Amino acid sequence: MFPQSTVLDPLFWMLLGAIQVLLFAGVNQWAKEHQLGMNWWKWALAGGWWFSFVLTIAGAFTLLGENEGNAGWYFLGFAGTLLVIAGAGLLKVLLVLRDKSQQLA
Amino acid sequence: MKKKQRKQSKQRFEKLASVGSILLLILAWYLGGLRIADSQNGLLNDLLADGNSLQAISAGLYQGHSKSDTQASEWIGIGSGIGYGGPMEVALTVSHQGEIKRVAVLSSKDTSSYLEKVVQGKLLDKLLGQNIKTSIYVDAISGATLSSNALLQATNAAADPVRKQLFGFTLTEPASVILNFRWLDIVALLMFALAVWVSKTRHPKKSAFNWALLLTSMGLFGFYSASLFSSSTMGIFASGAWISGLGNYTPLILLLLSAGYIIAYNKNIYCQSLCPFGAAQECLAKIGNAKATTFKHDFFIWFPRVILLAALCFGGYFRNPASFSYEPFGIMFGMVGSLYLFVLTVLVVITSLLIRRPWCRSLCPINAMTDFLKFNKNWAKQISKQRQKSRSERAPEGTIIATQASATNRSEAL
Amino acid sequence: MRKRIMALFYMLVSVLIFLQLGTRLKQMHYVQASAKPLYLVSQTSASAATTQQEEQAIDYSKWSHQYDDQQQ
Amino acid sequence: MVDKKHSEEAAASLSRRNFLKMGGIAAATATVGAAAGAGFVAGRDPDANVGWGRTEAGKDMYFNREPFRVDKAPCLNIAGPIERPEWGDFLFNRVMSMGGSMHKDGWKPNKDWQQIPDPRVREYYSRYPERWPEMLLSFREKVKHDANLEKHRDRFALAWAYSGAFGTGLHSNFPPVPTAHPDEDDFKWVKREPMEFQSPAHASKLVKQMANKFGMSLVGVTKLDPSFVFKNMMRGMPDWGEEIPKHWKNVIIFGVPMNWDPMYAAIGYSTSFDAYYRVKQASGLMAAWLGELGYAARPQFPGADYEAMMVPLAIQAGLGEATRNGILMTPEVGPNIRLAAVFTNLDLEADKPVDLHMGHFCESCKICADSCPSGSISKADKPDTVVRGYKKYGFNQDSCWRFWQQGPSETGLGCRVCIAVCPYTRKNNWIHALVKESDPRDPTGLTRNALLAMQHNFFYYPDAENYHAEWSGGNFASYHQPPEWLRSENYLKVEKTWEYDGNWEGI
Repeated sequence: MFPQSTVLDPLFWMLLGAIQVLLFAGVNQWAKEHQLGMNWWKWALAGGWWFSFVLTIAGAFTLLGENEGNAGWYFLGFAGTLLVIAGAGLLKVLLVLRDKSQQLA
Repeated sequence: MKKKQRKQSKQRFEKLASVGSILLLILAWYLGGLRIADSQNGLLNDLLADGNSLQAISAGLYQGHSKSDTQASEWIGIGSGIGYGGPMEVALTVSHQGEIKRVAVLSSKDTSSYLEKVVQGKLLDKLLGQNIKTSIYVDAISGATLSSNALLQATNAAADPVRKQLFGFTLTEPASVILNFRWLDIVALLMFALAVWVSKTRHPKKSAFNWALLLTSMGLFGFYSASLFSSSTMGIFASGAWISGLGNYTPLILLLLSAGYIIAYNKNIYCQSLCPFGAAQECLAKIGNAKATTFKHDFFIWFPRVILLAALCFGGYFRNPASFSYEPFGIMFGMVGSLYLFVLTVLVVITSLLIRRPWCRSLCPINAMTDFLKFNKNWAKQISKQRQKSRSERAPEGTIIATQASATNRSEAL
Repeated sequence: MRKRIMALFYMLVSVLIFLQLGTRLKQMHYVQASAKPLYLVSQTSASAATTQQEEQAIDYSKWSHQYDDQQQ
Repeated sequence: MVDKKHSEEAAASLSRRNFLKMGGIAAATATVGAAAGAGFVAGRDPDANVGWGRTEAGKDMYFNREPFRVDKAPCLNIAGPIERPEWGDFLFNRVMSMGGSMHKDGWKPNKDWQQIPDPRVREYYSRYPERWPEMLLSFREKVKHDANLEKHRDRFALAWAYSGAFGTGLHSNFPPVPTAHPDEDDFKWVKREPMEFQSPAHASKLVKQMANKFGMSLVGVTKLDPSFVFKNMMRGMPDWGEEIPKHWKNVIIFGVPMNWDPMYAAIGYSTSFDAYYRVKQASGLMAAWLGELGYAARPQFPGADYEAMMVPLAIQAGLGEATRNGILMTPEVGPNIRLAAVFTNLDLEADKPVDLHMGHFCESCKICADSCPSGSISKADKPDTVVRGYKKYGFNQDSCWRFWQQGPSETGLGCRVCIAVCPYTRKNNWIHALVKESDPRDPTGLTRNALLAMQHNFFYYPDAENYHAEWSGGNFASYHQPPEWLRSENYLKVEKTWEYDGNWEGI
């Protein structure tokens, strides 16, 4: 976030890393409450989705920063929508699996 | 009693609105007519090398005389081809040896984003330099084949009068309208029949069939060919541009079948089991298990009608209904359209994860068309019943309220 | 909650539709007012050939020295 | 008592759970905000300006070419008898000779190219007669350009000053233009016996580091291939046959990109002089450095001081590949590179060419051909002409030159639109680094097609006609709008009467 500064830049990335842990803790708590029965591949999918979502936003704004205004918004609109749909799909899968496991138990 | 009276006044208001909208459309069409008449030859002198004077020879042929040498330095031919929305007019400047010097698109009925895609694909530039002795061919721009073919057809048609003048032969016979039909039109009839069956049957698996129909329609009429109908198809139908042929008949066929069914059985099955965009929203609703929500207030019923009326009037006035389409269909199934439509489509897609069929429940023009047709049908039935009653009493005294063109007149505007 | 989302959606969509129809109206009006063909393309080399006649009017020596020592 | 403790624990765990959930949401929004901010700043970061912000030897700015070394450059495919380039093939030779005959003998050019006084120029137009009308038109349009130039001084004053500064620097006499026979002139800085290097590999390794020290971003070494040396053309010698001096054994070829922001704002705000000046200085310093170590050196530098063609030598040195618009394309900076070289008799270990599938990209891209304001770049799907034995895309020098002079700047002549719009011309930030690493490694061409789909649909390109000057039917459009420091309305007392047409940040 502060490309030329030798102090703020590392601090920023460390802070960003730290709040990812807080984010994980929050999501973990939320998942427990909804009994989603999270296992490794579900976490991998959720993490992958979150990573590509953040990557898309960063990419779109990098294009904007490079004065490619048109490309930035179109990229955000296109890739962003696909990701939102994928996210909703992932949530649906988690919920369906939870209901199925509850019926069995 | 008061309730009955309020219902009476509401009915009168709707009658007034229905007749008013038709008159407004005819007025817009008339004003458009005035505009067309004076702008024809103004366009042509842009085609001449500066300093030449224009002299009309025959219907589609002009001669450019340059001041210096008396012998004509350039010929200008005008011709038209059939595009998505109707005829597209092109003018060519051809040198004495038959080489194309200048190409100009005079008017077009296609959606401007498609025509823009053809021009950006440099199709016009490839025409330059070709000689009209042989029939001119350039490969179409992918993603806008209809407009490309229309342009090519128009160029050959425009070259014909010049060919006749310079070389004494013509190449293009009038393109028969039939060859624009394609297998998709037959599939449209088939799918519609299936939709009728699905809506009538009591079969236990009815919703599964409906889903299957929706998905195939989304695939076929949506992503594969983007040939679903919209307000511009209504405009094309109302303006009669389709009489001289259309590049792609599928949207028109779907429109006529749906409208016919609404009038016959008062039921709109297109939205329920055929509309590709509706299908897309249904799938998204399934993913986000969205629930429906609607607004009851009258404003939300009349607002889409006003927008449809405005779009059709603009289309009529500028004789180009295709360029006033405001639906997200073009972006969703072909990534063609302006930035606003792109943002609109993104909005509709994301909202349809939370709310079921947001576009259908808010501003889709097809609802407005359905209400218009149903209302007029009931009104016509009411009038014919009154006439029978009065005739049976042998003293016909009820005058018919402002005569409607006819109940079956499907010019949509309310 | 869904009602509020639908209200927001409705407002945004109608604004976008007005913008779309508005720009299209402006564009069509401009095209119609300018009375020019929608698109016009002409052969550039044609202009190269046709402008040869006025060649003699140019006084070359006046600025050709630039080429002479141009370190381009 | 016990349930009171239970309820306290329950209350505590409830608040903990709420805190985590709230914290999670806050963290998510903060991450999205940070991603947007970091992304935007990464796009803006001057360190991404390869060769201009970051130190020229910045480590991670370089593309690792080793996995892609090949023995023979794919883009130099021989399809006919190889000939060396003629004196007349060099555009500036032709223009200077015609300028001279116009100026000294009052010659008036007309439609018939047979009447060109200089036989060597006539020989070129005998091979390309269709290009003569374009050259003729260039004289006419030069007059129109000079007549209209001053009217736009308010708008382009800062751009002219920037390019004029580097232009004046470029016309300084370092390194001096050779004035004597190469056997003598190339040894003018040699003072003592040559120092022995441990091995050619050592020499190559050091030479490349020295090039970086002299300010060059990319450097390569190759054998001098005689088929790229001009015939009967030798600076300092009025007439010269086809002989190539014996001491011209190896080529040290290097380049630096033009400053990114003005380059993206081609035509009016860009100039080649900033890069020309730096590579010319570096060639002089390299020549002096070789002289100090006792080796001959023949610097080749921009403007028009060459004895050989730079692009093919750079391809053989593995700097990059050939493109549709005929200049060198490098993975780090795309075609935004200006080259200079030094011929020397120092034994060096040559680098091998690279194969980065850039040819495939050019085949389906065509953005430069569509954007070219003078339509000089071929739009064929595959290289469509054979020039002196090599199969390449056809390129009309003369129509390019005609428009080359229409730039609204007095000193910064030239167009550079094809460089600005090329998808490879990308600065060094994380998105483009990701793409540059993945595209050559993907045999299926999937990344390439996805990139091209995005390039063609998402990016805004002004129409080719709009790049023209206002007096010839355009509106001074540019791929990007000019940077803040070149906008005269920000610094000078001028009244802004113009609009910018080009990409901007869109916020």
